[in-house]
Amino acid sequence: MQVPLSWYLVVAAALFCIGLYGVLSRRNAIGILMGVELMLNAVNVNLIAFWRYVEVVQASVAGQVFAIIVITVAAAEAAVGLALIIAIYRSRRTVDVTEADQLKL
Amino acid sequence: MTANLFFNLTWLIPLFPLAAFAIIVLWTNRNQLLSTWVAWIGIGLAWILGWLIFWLAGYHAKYLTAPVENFPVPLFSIPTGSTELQVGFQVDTLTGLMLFMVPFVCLMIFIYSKGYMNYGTKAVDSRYSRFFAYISLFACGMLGLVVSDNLVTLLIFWEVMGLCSYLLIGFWFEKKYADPNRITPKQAGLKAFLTTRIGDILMLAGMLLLYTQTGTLTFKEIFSSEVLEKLATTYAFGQVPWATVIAILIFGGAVGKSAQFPLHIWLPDAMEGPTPVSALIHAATMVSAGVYLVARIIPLFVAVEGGTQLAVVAFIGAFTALFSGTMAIAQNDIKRVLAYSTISQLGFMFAALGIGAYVAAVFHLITHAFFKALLFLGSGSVIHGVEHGHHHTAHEGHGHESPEGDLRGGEFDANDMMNMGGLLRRMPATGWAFIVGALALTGIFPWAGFWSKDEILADAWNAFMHGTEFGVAKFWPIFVWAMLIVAALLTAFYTARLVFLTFAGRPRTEAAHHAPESVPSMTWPLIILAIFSTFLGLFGMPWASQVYNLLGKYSTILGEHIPHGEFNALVAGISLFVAALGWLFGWLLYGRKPLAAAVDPLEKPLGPVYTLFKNRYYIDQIYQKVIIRPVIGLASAAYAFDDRIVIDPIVDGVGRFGRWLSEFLKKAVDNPIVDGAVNGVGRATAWSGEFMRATQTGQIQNYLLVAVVTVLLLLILFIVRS
Amino acid sequence: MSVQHVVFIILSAIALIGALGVVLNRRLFRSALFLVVSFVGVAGFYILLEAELLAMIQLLVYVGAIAILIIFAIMLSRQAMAADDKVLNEQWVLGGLAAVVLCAFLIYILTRVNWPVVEAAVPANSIQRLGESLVNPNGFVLPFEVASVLLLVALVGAVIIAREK
Amino acid sequence: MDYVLNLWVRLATDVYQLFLGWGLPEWGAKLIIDFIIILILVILGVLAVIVLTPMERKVIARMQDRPGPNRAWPYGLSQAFADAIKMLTKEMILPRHADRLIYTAAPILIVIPALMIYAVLPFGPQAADAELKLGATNLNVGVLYFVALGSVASIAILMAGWGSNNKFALLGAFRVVNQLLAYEVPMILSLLAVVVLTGTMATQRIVEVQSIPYLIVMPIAALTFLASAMAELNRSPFDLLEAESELVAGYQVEYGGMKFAMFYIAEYVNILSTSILFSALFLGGYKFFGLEKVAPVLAPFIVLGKAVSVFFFMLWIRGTFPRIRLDQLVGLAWKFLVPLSLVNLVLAALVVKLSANNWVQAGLLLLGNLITVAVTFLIMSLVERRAKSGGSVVMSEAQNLTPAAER
Repeated sequence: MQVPLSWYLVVAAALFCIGLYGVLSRRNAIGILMGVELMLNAVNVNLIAFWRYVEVVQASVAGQVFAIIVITVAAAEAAVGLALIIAIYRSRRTVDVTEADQLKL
Repeated sequence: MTANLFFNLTWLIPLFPLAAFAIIVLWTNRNQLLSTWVAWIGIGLAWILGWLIFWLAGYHAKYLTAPVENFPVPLFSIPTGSTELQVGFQVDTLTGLMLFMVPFVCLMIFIYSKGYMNYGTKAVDSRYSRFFAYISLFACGMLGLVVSDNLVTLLIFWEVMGLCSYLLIGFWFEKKYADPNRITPKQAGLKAFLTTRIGDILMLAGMLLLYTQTGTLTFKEIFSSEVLEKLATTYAFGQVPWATVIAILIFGGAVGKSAQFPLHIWLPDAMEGPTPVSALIHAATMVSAGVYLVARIIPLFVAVEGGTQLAVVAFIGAFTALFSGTMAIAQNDIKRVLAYSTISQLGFMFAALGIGAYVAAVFHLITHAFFKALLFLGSGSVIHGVEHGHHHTAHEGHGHESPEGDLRGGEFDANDMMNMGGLLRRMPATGWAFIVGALALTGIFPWAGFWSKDEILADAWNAFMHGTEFGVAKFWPIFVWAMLIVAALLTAFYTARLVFLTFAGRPRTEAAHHAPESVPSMTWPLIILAIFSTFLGLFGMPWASQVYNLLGKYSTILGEHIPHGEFNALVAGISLFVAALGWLFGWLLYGRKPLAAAVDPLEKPLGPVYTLFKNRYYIDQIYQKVIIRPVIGLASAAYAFDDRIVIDPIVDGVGRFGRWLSEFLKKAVDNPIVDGAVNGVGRATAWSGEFMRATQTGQIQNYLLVAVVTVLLLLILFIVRS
Repeated sequence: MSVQHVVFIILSAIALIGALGVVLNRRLFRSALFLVVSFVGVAGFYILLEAELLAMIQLLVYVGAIAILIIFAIMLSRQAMAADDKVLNEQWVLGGLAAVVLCAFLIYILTRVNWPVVEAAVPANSIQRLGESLVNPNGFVLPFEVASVLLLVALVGAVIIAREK
Repeated sequence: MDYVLNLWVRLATDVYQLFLGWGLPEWGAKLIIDFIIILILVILGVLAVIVLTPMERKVIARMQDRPGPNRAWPYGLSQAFADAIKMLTKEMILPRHADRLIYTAAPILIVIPALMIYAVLPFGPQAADAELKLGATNLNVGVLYFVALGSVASIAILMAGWGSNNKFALLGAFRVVNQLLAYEVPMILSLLAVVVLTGTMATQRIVEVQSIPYLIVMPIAALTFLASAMAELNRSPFDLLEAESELVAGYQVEYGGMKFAMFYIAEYVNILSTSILFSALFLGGYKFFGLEKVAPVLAPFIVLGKAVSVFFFMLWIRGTFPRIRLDQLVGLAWKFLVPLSLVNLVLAALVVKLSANNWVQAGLLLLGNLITVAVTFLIMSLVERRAKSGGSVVMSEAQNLTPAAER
């Protein structure tokens, strides 16, 4: 008997909220980035879960494609994000988001 | 038919001189010769067309045996409020006669004034071409008046003529006289304009009333029977019929323009203008316009049987004739004597109209125009000669342009007859022409004056004997006839005086001694006018009067009612006798032993009466005191009252109120509300800016938190709602 | 409770504990490692949902690339974190609260709605079909191409931004 | 005889029947069979260490004209055991301020992915519908599975580097991860070429489809894969890890005793799995000119034989080539291997589209490969000539792998 869909959704929601908490409350930029990654993962779980439970019957793979695209975007975002963080670190000697609150870095 | 073709062209007649005026004013005023020729051509064309139409109107009438239908041809319409006023021109026998006289006289005077204005000589007038422009404009005015078919255009041309007379009288506006109470041309022009203006106002009032009553101003509609009937029967202010009121009012205009009794004061002073002007305007045409006007609307006068308006006209005419005749006797200025004679002759014409002698009046108008123009041009030539002589004698002295009196004041007045004498031998052409004019004026047998003046007297006598068609009461014409007879005597006397003083005897001054004959261009017009003055009368002989045919039989103005004056030997004899008597007295006083000194032999016997005549019955002074001074006083008082008591306080008051209001508004409205609002907005933005600043912490996570919270709220909302 | 349920619970335990580890950990490197654990957990989910390709991609991309990238970043900015005593910023309470409330609501909604679940076996050639649909013109070729461009741009961008000036 | 020929399948079914006999539920029996297979595979992995380490030392020694370890038991064969015993007796040390959890977790995490790869390696022909799956689970993403696990290993290396709280360890870890990432791309591209040719990613299917060993069909792909595999394993010219002269065993510097042994074991398990995969993908797997059909029982041995021969080739290269610098290493990967494998991949895709027949495909692809090799030689000579004028580094060509010493 398959795992009911709502379980996946609940776990994904939990994962999403944990990621959200990470984003909202961590002081370190990289911590925030990790939170974002978690949230994206949660989204992916949802996508694949829906693909598996709803879309498979129509033999379409939109969910999977979408998940792949989310993964690529996440990768690109992580790369650029980290580049930015390092650039900020190099110019401000800190990675602490709360300190980087001036428009002019 | 060819006649219609030319009748259609009548509206061109006034246009030729108008075109001449425009051309001179706009282009040719620098070239004096060119201006002269333009003026001549203008009036020449008008003259040719005029005579052609006169001949056609006359011929038309004779052969077609049908009365000449007055021939209104609408040109264009002037919108007058709700109704349209059809403006056009008309031709009938009366217009024909006028078109015979006016353009020809104008042409003679135009030619004469070239010489008079010293064309080509050193002393030519600096404003030479302007003079020709003005007289062309005047000719257009007169011809227009004659041709127009309704009262409105008549009034328009009437005013144009008034303007021209003002401009021409004051032609030498810079001339000043040492003698303070001697009127300068500028003042004379103004006086002429204002006095005629009074007359015009009366006329305008009459026209307005006519319009209100009948709703139309064109002659054709006015003289339709039912309109006349309506005017005669409806009564204004209870008793007086409208026809009388309107007639008298319009006659007032004629009085003003033709210088009849109450408003005659401007004509003698108008002599300040150049002599051709006097001849043209103040002898032949303009003054006769009044007579033409009354002749044109005579049906209005006869609309009411035995109406008072005819009596008014007659008495004013007769009285003016006598009154101005007396004044003429005591005048030394040659032109003023002729001025008074003009006034008296016009009096004759109005008297004739008054007693219904319509044909006699118009015939006298035509003849008078010719010999009076002749007399004036002659006097002009005399003055010109004396002026020339004066220059000749005072050669080394002062040079001055204007031929009239010298600029420095009147030490030597070329117009004064006392400075002349014995000029016949020196100026034979002018002299003899002048004498022919004088004979025509006084009404000696073969000359025109006799036929026209006698006819008036004859009709006056008939009117007295057995009344006339128009219900003129039987007895009162006798007074008119009596006054006219005395006026005729006086005319003869002062004419004789004039002739003997200027031409007979020995020259009393050096200037007169050296007075040369005028240039030919001035003398041959005199000769032509002299010829006309003599042979014109033959047309009016009672037993074969062409004039009667034109105006009576073939004219539709009065149709058959016009009295056909048979030749009354008795009346003719009396008038001839009276004229001869006048000449006799004149010869006795002035001709027999030519005066040496500049004293008037008449002065001693008449004594106070003479001074009365000389000072023109002090009417000028009376008017000055009675009318002008009070009016000016009233005006200044009104001004004073108005200015200090009414307008100034009002204006200042408004100013003060304005300032007070702005002050009040500033305190009451501006400061609290406007400033308040503006500052309030400023403060509000500042405060909100301050308040909002707090939200920009720069912490990215704050923004994220806000975003998440809003998502939550939306979510809750969504759940709560669903 | 079938095997799947048990496996699901284990995997979700791994994922959630990993996530919590990431969020709550004081030392950054450890949270990075917990991130890896969470990624592996999620990879497990994909295998459970019979999307092996996704699982492998997840492992390859997330664990193999992004985690390492993050660790690299951590290494590069090590001095700053040496004295790292404060982990959370001032608003962590609000953040936490918001996250919890959001999670509660999401769970409330997700469990409330009955999803149009359809029992169906994953067709054998799902990977072939995925490949085809990725390059099929009326399938997802455009997003595929755009994603490739995105990666290129991100690559160049990252290099330029992080380059030593 | 038939029993012997396809011994493994018969044996498995018998055991399965046995379990069923014992009254185990079917899935239970299947589970146990799977468990046994897993056990066998793990033992195989460990055996690799025992066999391959002495072999390597012996072969390298012989190449360097020296006897190699011959003291341990007869002719040094039991050198492995000797090492193991040594390792075990070493003291378990923990560097100060090191992150204890990460430090201890690292060695474990290294071995797990290495062993997990065996699940996907094909050891013998297998009927698609056989309800007993021996050897590789036909995971249809087999190849990708292999690569993914490879990348997971780098995490473990980083943990080791960071956990040992030692700058050199950390630097070493970075260098190794850098190397791994650099060579992951050419490896994937070459594998892709194979996948494109065979049409599937399941290793079992690949071997069945592979009529001609792809080493012959696509030499470029095969050799790129071999080069990048060696880099992944930190072998031979790419073994910057153990570069004694520089980093003293890189991230393993703080590990001693059994932890170090774990790294050591992981390394050799990886070597075996990679060479089996290489033989499966490029040398025809368990096929030996039709022998496997005749005697399926020999299939595993064929595979192992090929794997050992590949290993020998690696040792051969290790013996001959000097270590290359890090920038040369990374430059070689990005500027040389990646373009080559890309070209090959394009060629493969083109050929697959052109014809369906295997032989024609093979011919065309071989031709394509030879042409590309010729072109690369041309370009190499051009670059060299220009390099003569300038002093720029010259990339070494895959075949001769000679480090770009300035010639």
